[in-house]
Amino acid sequence: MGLTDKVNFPQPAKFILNWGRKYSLWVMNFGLACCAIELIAASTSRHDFIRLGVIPVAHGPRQADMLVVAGTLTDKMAPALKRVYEQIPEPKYVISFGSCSNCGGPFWDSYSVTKGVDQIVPVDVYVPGCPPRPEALLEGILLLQDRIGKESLKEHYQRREAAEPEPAFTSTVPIVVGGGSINDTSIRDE
Amino acid sequence: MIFYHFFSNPWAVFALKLAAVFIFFLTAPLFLGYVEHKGLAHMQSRLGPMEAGKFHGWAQLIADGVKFIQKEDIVPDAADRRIFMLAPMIVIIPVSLVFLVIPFGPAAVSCHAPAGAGACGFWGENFDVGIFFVLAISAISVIGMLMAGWASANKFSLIGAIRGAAQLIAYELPLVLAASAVAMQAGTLSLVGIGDAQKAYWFVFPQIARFIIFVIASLAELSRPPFDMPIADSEIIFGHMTEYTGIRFGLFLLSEYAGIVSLSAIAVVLYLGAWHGFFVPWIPGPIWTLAKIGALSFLVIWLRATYPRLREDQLQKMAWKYLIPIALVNILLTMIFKVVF
Amino acid sequence: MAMTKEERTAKLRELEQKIASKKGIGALYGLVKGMSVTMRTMLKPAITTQYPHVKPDLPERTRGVIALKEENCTVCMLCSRECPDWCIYIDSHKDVMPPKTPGARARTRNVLDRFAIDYALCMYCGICVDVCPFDALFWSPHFEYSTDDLSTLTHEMDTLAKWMDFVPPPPPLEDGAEDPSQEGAAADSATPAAGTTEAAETQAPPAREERHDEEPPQIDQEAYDAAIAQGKPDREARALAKKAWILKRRKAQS
Amino acid sequence: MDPQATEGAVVSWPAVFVAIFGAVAAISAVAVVLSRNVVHAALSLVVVLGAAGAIFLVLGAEFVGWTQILIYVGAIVVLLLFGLMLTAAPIGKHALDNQQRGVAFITSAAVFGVFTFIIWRSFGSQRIHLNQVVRTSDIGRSLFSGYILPFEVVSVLLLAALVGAIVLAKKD
Repeated sequence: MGLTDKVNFPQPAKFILNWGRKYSLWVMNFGLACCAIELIAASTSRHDFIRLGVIPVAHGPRQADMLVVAGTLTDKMAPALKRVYEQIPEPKYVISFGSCSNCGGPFWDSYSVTKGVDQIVPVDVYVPGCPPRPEALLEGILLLQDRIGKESLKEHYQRREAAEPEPAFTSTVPIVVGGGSINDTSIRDE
Repeated sequence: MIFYHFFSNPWAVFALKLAAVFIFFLTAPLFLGYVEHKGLAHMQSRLGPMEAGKFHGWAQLIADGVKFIQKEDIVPDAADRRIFMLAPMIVIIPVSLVFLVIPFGPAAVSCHAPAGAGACGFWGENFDVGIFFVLAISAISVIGMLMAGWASANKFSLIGAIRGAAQLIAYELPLVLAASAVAMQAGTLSLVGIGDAQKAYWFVFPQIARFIIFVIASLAELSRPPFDMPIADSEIIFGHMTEYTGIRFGLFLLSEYAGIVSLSAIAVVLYLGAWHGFFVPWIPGPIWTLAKIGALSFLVIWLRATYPRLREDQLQKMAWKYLIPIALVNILLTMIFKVVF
Repeated sequence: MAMTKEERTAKLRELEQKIASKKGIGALYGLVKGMSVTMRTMLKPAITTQYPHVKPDLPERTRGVIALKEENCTVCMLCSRECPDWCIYIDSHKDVMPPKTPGARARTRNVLDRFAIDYALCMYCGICVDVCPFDALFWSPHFEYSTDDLSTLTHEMDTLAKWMDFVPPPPPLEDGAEDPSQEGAAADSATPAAGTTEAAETQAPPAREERHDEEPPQIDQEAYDAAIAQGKPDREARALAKKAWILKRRKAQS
Repeated sequence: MDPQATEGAVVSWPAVFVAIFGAVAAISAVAVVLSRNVVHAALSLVVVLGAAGAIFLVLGAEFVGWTQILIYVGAIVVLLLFGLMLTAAPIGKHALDNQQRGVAFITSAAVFGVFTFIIWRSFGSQRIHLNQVVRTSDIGRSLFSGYILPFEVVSVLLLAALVGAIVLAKKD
């Protein structure tokens, strides 16, 4: 942050900066349902995504670089997701893992399920499957790494800024969940 | 001749030593971090980093560092801004100062420095009270920890800081007692002197208890598993580091690994015969020291892979009920031996 | 007298139990054993598979993606209607074809225009594959189609058809299963392939087709007479007699 | 510190450093009193004690200097902060004032006066020879010969404190 969001670095510096981000993706594990099991499986001995530089389970959102939303996001849980996302420092990436988080999946007609996490947070990679195999997550991570390797941070921030008013939870559209507004800040204090 | 003049200038030598110590301070923790990644992975039947830097992921921690400098620097709204930003420095500076006094080898045979024979050798600085320096300076880190925990305005941070302080208060005592028993046996407080005194036998052999006490207390001071309650990531989300992002968090991590290296080095100097080797005396002293530091650091990683976290009350009980009495008895025994023989 | 390996391990286990149950030593033993376990694991080779470099060896029936064999599809819409997620989109039109014989009515045929599956929504239940009456849909283990754009997860006919390449050949049948190419003619097959299959066939319950070919139940005269004697109407007596005949035959067969 | 410094120079380097650290200690000491936040006050105390330790180091008393840091910074202030954070250490601007400035001023002025007087009286005429390295063994020898009585008295005091702590802790 600081310089990186304002300046377009020349090629060698940009390559090194991108390389660092590419191979150091600390994961904030947002496991919500059955997909979380596959996500955990991807971090265990058999698939072991530390190989790719994805350090599993960052201690908290403040140290994370990547948010993997795995499972059914309900409207009740949506504010928590939004909050975790906001706590992650930029530059941050989101992987939507599985049909439910992609767009509701089997719960496409449910009254309580958020139809896609991209309504709440900007998503960088969608991994299809119900649930996807651990390898599918690895493939999604490879896609993300490929994108990080090519991207320019300045453009990343510009795109993020442009996309920022897009999510539903701005003050103009109060979505009522569980008897209260998502933007209700009173939940923040205890 | 120019080299002779260069090395006879004490300031030039000191600057050179400082640079060497600084490089060691920056590289050793990175190397240890990589070894921890790989060691933990293989102890869990995994491979660990493989892609960063292509060859077995050797550049994983460099990638982490490059990433840390790009991350957004968040200071929470409710935080005490100045203290929050100062805390990582307070933690890392004492740790880096400890590296200054680690002796890696014996004093040079021919020494031309005007400051005297004590000035040249494989160490940054030879203090007369080296061991006291180490113990005093490493105790300062906990102030940084308390500052970080309190200033973050986060309950997890505060709990972590309080746990850390409680742990330090409990384990500083056995640590100092175990170390002072060695100082008594060697008859000097200088780390170089203690290293020299182990020419005949390593100090670990007469009383292995104090070595074990020292290692346990060091683990507790470093908040390493199985004594990582202050940073327990599964309960209090990394304790005092909860709110730290980017390079500040990186500094905390660096200080943790630098702490492992430095305390391992001190343990090697105090107990494991410093630069004195066995069987193969032609291997130079500094390599012996490095090898022993590596072995002890690996033990720290090994313990992390093996044991679960203790409970807070078990930790306190262990310090006050077992370690301190044993350390006191040990001092008494050392004293008796010193007087009798 | 050397002990067998089992005996030796049992003895060691017993000794271990003895040590572990001691109060002070037991704890120490536990600590040391823990260290030895991690060290031994470290010295063994890791079990990790290196995905991007080594492709996973997936079972044939892995539900990775659904492929479409376009020429088999008759646009019956069964899959689309049965899909719990409504994630299959089918468009078609009717093609009018000239009659086969002059003067006959013109024939119509459904032509598939669009067949798309929204994999963002799909729950991979496989109902579409099951209900397809013409074997147009197949499971394929292919899973590498994550994307950065949600709309591209709706895959059209051409992609679905391409995925047919990933569909593995059907797994070999189990022992004793009927040869699908000779369906219906199993009873006539002159020479069974091997003795084992023969044995399996004789033990297996009769196939459904065979049961259909059995002679129709007849009326058991004794039972009929008994029912009439009890004063039951003719209809009921015939039914009871048929039931009795079937029971008798079953008894004779077993 | 500096091998070039010689006795007899008008202003020697150690004197400069003593002055600097003394000023740091004094300013921080004022900050301890004036701070409205308990934790800030405690952290200023760290600076005071650290500067005092540094003065010892400059004057060649290495052992005393590091002991000062080990005991006061590493243990006492940590304990103080620990106690503060366990009880009441609010983050933010909470005014901490006990409205007894007059009494406090008189007390501290009296303490300052007494200490200055005593120290000046006892050591005012002495000169420190910085060329002599203060060896740890010398400190030990003088502690156990010349100052044995105060040493033992302090030990008894600490023992009393220890016993008191145990009694308090066991009371529940």
